[in-house]
Amino acid sequence: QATLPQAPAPTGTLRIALKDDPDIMDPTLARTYTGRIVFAALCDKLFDIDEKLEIVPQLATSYKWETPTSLLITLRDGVTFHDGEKFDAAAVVYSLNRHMTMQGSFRRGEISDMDTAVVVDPLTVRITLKTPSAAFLSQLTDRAGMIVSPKAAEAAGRDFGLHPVCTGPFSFVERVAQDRIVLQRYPGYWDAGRIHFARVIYRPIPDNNARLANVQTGTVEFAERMEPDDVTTARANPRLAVAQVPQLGYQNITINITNGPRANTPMGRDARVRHAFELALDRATINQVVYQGAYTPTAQAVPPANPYHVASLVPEARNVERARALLREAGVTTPLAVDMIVPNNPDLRQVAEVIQSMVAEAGFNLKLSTMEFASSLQVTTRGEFETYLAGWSGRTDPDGNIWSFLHSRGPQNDGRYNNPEVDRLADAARAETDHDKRLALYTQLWQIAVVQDRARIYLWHATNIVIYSARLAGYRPISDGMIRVQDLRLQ
Amino acid sequence: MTPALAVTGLTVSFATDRGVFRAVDGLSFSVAPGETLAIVGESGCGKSVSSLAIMGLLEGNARVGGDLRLAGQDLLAMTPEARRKLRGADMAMIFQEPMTSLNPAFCAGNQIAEVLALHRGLSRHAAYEEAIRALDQVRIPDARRRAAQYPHQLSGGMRQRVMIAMALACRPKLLIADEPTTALDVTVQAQILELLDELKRETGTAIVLITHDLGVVADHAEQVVVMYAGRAVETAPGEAIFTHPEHPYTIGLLGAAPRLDGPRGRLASIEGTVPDPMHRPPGCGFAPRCPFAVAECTVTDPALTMLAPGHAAACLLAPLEAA
Amino acid sequence: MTALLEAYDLVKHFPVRDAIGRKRGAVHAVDGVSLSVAAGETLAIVGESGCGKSTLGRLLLGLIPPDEGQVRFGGEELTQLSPAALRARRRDMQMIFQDPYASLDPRQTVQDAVAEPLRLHRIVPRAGEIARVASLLTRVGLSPEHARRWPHEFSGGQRQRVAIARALASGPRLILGDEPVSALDVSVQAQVIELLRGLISEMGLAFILISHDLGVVRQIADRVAVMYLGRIVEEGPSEALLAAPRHPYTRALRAAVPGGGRRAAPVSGDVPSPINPPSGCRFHTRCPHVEDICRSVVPPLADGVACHLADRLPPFAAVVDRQPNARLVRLQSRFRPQGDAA
Amino acid sequence: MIGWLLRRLAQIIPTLLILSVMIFGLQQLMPGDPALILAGEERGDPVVLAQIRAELLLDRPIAEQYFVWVSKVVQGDFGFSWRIRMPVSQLILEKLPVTFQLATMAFVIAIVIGVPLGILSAVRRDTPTDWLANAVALAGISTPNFWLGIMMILFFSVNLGWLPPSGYVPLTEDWRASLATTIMPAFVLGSGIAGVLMRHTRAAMMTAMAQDYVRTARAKGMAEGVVVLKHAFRNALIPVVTLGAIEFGRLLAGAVLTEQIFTIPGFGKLIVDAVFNRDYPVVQGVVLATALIFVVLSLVADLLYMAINPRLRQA
Amino acid sequence: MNADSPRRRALRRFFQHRLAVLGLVVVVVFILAAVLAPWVAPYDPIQTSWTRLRKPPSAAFLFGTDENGRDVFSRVLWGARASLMAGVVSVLAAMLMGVPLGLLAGLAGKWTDALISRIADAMLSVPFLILAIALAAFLGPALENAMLAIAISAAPVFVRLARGMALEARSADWFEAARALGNPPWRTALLHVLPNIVPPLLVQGTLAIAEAIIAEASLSFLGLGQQPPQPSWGSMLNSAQRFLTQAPWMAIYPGVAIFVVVLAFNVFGDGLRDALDPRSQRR
Ligand SMILES: Nc1ncnc2c1ncn2[C@@H]1O[C@H](COP(=O)(O)OP(=O)(O)OP(=O)(O)O)[C@@H](O)[C@H]1O
Ligand SMILES: Nc1ncnc2c1ncn2[C@@H]1O[C@H](COP(=O)(O)OP(=O)(O)OP(=O)(O)O)[C@@H](O)[C@H]1O
Ligand SMILES: [Mg+2]
Ligand SMILES: [Mg+2]
Ligand code: NI
Repeated sequence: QATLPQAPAPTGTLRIALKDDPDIMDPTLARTYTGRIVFAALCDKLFDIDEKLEIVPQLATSYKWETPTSLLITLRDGVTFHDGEKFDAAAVVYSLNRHMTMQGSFRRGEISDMDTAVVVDPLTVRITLKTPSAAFLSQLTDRAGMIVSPKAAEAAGRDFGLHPVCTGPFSFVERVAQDRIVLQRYPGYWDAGRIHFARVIYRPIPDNNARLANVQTGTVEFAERMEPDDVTTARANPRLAVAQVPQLGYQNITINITNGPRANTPMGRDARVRHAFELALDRATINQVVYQGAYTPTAQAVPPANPYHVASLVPEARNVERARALLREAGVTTPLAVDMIVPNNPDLRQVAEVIQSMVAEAGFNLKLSTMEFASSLQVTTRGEFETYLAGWSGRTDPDGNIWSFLHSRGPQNDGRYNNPEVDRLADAARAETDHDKRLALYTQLWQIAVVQDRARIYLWHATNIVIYSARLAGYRPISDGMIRVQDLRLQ
Repeated sequence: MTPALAVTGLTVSFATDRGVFRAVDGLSFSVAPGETLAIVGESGCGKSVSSLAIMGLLEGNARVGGDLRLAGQDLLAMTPEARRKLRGADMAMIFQEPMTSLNPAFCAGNQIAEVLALHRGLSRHAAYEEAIRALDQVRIPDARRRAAQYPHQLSGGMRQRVMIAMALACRPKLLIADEPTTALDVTVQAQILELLDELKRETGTAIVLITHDLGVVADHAEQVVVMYAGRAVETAPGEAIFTHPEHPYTIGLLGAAPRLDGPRGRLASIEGTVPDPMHRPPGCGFAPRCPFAVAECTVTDPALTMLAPGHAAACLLAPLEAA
Repeated sequence: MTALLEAYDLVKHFPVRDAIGRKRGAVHAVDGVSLSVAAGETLAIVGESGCGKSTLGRLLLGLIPPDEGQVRFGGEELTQLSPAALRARRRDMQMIFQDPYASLDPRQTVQDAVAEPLRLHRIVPRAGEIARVASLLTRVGLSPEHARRWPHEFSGGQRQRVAIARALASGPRLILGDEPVSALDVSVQAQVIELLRGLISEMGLAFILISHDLGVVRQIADRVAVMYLGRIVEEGPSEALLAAPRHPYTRALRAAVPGGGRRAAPVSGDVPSPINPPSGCRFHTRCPHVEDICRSVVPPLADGVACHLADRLPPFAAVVDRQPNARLVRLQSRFRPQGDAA
Repeated sequence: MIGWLLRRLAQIIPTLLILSVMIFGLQQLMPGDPALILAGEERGDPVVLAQIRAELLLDRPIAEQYFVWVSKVVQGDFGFSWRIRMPVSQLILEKLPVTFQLATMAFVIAIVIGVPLGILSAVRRDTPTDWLANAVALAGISTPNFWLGIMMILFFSVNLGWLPPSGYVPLTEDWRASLATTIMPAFVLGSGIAGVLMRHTRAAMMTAMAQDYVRTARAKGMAEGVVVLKHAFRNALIPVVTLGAIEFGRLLAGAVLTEQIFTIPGFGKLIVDAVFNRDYPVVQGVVLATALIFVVLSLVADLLYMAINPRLRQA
Repeated sequence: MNADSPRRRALRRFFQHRLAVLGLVVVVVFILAAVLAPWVAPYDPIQTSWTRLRKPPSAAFLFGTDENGRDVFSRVLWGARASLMAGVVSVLAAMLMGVPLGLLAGLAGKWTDALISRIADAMLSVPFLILAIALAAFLGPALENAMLAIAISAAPVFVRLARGMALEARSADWFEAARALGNPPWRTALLHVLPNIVPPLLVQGTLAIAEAIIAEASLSFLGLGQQPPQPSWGSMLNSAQRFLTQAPWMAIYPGVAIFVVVLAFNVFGDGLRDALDPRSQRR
């Protein structure tokens, strides 16, 4: 019996510098963006997305909408968990139910439309929804679609996150909080041929200068979420490569419209005042001054790369004259004092200063209060703010960027913007699976929420700047910002 | 015989924030080996400054002039390093405050051993053994145990004895004792002075004893220098200063000490205070306080003039009431 | 003569604690002392360092509470008074300390220092303070201009005058001087002694003098109490006591005063530690006459002396001091203010 | 001696009690609902919030929270991190050696720089040497740690490539690598403390140099160097030791910025992240641990006094 | 005795200390710069310009421009206001809190001492950040409140210092003398003990100023100190942190300003201490 010469088991370590320390490594309980980056090597999902943000198979090989509320998913055969357990329909159902029922689950909200998940056969699962949902499938491309080993999860209970067991290319070795998360290659990975490292080490290095220094000196191979300023430095260095990946999220100014007494200001009451404020802004200049032009100015929540981006909706050009006129029309006495809460990152603080100086010309006296994240969260949730310079990391499906923020029942609608028509459109778009119809609904929605009501002032879509060793090949820049370890190799 | 110490025309001036002033002005005396010379005078008259000048221990703002010879060697012509080597070996000093003059961080034995190791080149161990002998010599009972104790564990008298042992450890030619007993109890004071006398006899060390207690002078000194405002106003053999003082200041001083016998009467008190060294009046420095002063005293500054062998006074009127 | 200040059986022990704070014995600073002072009388307390003189002084003025015993001032029991009442009583009893360099607050001008008791006891209105301080300064032989100066600008004798002026300011009935002249050199000491003596008789003050210098005591005191390790060992009129001391310790003190020519030290050794002091007569460790009884039985203070052997001791051989010759006496008399004899 | 130690150790308990009450009080004052943070992007969902609050006892009165916490701590249970679910005791044990190593190295560097400078400037008082020494020391204090840190990384790591720019290797794993990773942050931290030590050493030395026993030492004929180093310095050490203990204690939890720049996983960063994430069990546990070390340090300082100052050895 | 009044002598002693005078001059210059900033600053410190971002120092912009095109020199001048306030006022406030408590602990002894000392110990181990965030939330973010937070966290050191000094004072003769005169305890503490412990407080105080100025930087980063766009040296350093390599002048000039001020305060403090000490005998 002839044995085929096997490719030698990969050696080498991939070291990735993260901007911050992930939270708990349990797909059901995890909350942070950074955590998702680690999960990308640790836990496969039912589906993945590609460069064009289209849904592609991963643990599932295909899916079929039997009815608008019934989804049939076919699973990949021969997949095993890191503990050697077999991956099958029962595991999928277990994981989905765990997301739905586990106390403190953060996935429940994402898949709240799900009614039941049942095993059809070992490789087929049927999911029924309570209502039709266009966004549901895309949730399965993220943490909600990660399948954990039922045996390990049962055994560990709530401490599963201390030693997660999934089906990804790498299995968990150890974690030292704030220092490193170490993963090692899982030899039984179903797609092992695309894995070229024996280990991956994630190191949280919050300081941007330090992250850059680390990738410059070669102590890490990859650094994510760098500053636009670093692009020049990296480009000048032949040992480094740079990629600028457009992100799924956005930055905006949230305005308190009806949330408590602080809403009762000209800004809160009168769309013309908000419009004036917006007209005083020059997004391109902000982008240029603070981000070296690396970001994409916008007037909506959906980035251009997304098929639901409304191309016709472009930011209005700066027009201070008109802004003044609008203020006069609204009958406010200038300078109009407006408060803005600013997170305490240095770049956003600079943005705020730029905005402050811009709107001053139109007659706004913008007062900035920088706040650390936890405080600002509480203040804005309680409505103790006038305006808030806030960001959202973004979701693949446009609904993830819209509904929560503009629907009157949206949990992240901090300004309590409330327009029944917008509610109706958001609900309808949510259920609509036809691309063109859905895009039309969103076009209409923006017309009301942004152009007419000026509920929020969208500023830009950020770009994730990643800097990595020029020897590292196979990096696929995808807007979700994840670092997919498949095909990555050192030359 | 060369004197153990010969001081000629010693002047010390200090540069201060108020200007330069002379703390010691033309002081001369000499001490023979085995002899005690006492310097007496009011507080601030320059006793300590003179002794520190001899030792070479004055602070940086002091300027020393005149001629200082230790057993014939010119001290002021030496390099600081050479002078340092003399200190502790050929000339030693004990200070007024036994409490603060010993380093609280080291045990008594080690502080003595240090000198021995330094000047006699003894090993640590040998120096320590020698230190114990030195303590024994200053009549400290149970010297070995005491040597291991720290200054705070010793009484004032003990501490002063440690100081003396330290000073005498290298058999210096000269010992300067700056008010060695002022801080001690009377009964202990007598013991210490007696000890110094004995040691002097044994080792032939010359002693300069600084004090303002005339009783001490009478009992222990062969020679006396009375200082007033930086100058010697009278020098005399120890006895003569009591039987036949010539300077009014000395006379006042003698009368100011309360006595234990004789009639109880008012003390002689020298009214007024020492002149400000920065604004020294012309003439005799003591004139403003002197009950004998005549007009000329405020004009002419008297020089020290010999009145009898070994007895000199700086007073225009001396000898007073020649008898 | 009625007593102004009376103390009965005063005891003050300072606990000596070991590492964990357990009491490991006590400093027997004052151990059963009774005494009294009448108005216009000067009492001296003499003894060697550490024998408890200062502690006794503080007890007498109520600055620290006694462990046992009582202090009556003008018939009033000090230990019973509230802190505020006691503070008010300080107007009548003042204190002068040993070290004139340390007892004046270095950052207070003379004016403020002397005026402080006036303010504390609201003796004169603010406006009158300057005049009052000026008169006090004049009284102690300083000039009113000195009021504007800081203590460090004075010589020791001048400072002690300031301290005396401060003590006099509230018009006390009793002054306690804790070694008021020991830190001064002879000529200044004489000035201050003369000043104190004058003020005491002039103002009819009761004065308690704490001192270790028998010469000074003799100059000022009417009565002397000799302390040794917390106890009074001998007490009596000063002239008589100094001329013929009866207790061996007093004799040693008397003999140790220099000036009488070279002689052997009267006693050997240091004062023992007041922690666990010697049993019986506390002087027995140094006493040249010691007998067995001295080691075990505490001698009571009877007939002015606390010594078992008081009646059997050889008569005191008065050490004769060098006598000033006639010329010297004559010359010295020029230094005494006019019209003054004994 | 042992008794004294016991008594000192007993004092630790009230300190820790006061501290824990303080921490709970401050947490109450602090804005930012931990539940909101834990809820992350689901913070708008009242069900999620209620669930979190119930799980973490956040819906109970503060007194109850405190007593639950204290009764667990007394049993050695510090709870677990709300954010990453790791046991707080594990986090503390993990970071403690790191922090301790860094603090010790920083302290050694501070002593090596600060103390000699302080002595020198006291001895050469009012000379250019003194002025220079002061300028160096104060430069250490006033240079922001992040600036010095980044400059050192740029110079020693990026330009010269001598030292790794960040990360931490435990001493037990590879001591050379460990020193290489900690030397720069230790220097950054040490340079600031060196200034403080220098100023206090200078003051203490000036006092000591004016003492009588220094004159005695000179009268013995000791060389000036010996007088200064043996006689004066030993006595000047006392205030410096007190201060050293405080500064060392501050290093434990206060090295955040430096830890951040050099990515050293120590107490400082742990606590700051915990504060920002309102991860209260971690905050409480770590503060308690630092306080414990802090009081132990003052104990050590007191023991050092005794070594230096024989007067304190009895009673 | 010299006829000069002691105050005049202290003054003269101070003015003879050349370095201390230099320190004073520098401090005064900075205070003047802060007060006169509106008139002496060449540019408006908050006037942004998108055409001159991060320009290196030049004749027009002595210290260069910052990330929003503002003149760094003008901002350093204006920043002196917040930073000097943060440095000086908060240290004064810390002394105001710490010193009386320390005196109380040292003089009262017993359980008062135990309580105060334990609280001070506990406070020393509360991380600055927790205190700052909690207080700022309680009081609202503003420079004044940041100063208060700095003051509170700096106070325990002064408590310890004052306590130690008070213990020492308690055994001094003049302390006993003050009691014997009939001074009530509070009066003894305030009128006698306090003036005598000034010198060590000066040393610690001038050091604490440096720490306070830097602490304001971290607080303004948290949004608790000087609010943007108003400058403080600390907040300037914060924003410079992103541009350390590209625009080093943004960090260097405020950094140098801090250094110079700290140095000046320290030599000034040294001189003052010597001048106030009646016993100091210096040339
Ligand atoms: N380093 C110095 N700088 C300036 N003046 C000094 C210095 N040392 C001493 N003096 C002054 O010199 C004078 C003489 O002082 P000295 O110490 O010799 O007096 P003394 O006779 O020893 O007095 P006492 O009996 O009080 O010890 C005093 O006025 C003193 O203030
Ligand atoms: N507050 C205190 N705590 C403990 N011991 C004390 C205290 N005050 C005094 N002592 C001790 O009590 C004893 C008597 O002290 P006191 O000061 O009364 O002596 P004294 O006779 O005044 O001595 P001196 O002549 O040295 O002033 C000494 O051993 C002293 O150490
Ligand atoms: Mg002297
Ligand atoms: Mg006393
Ligand atoms: Ni997220």
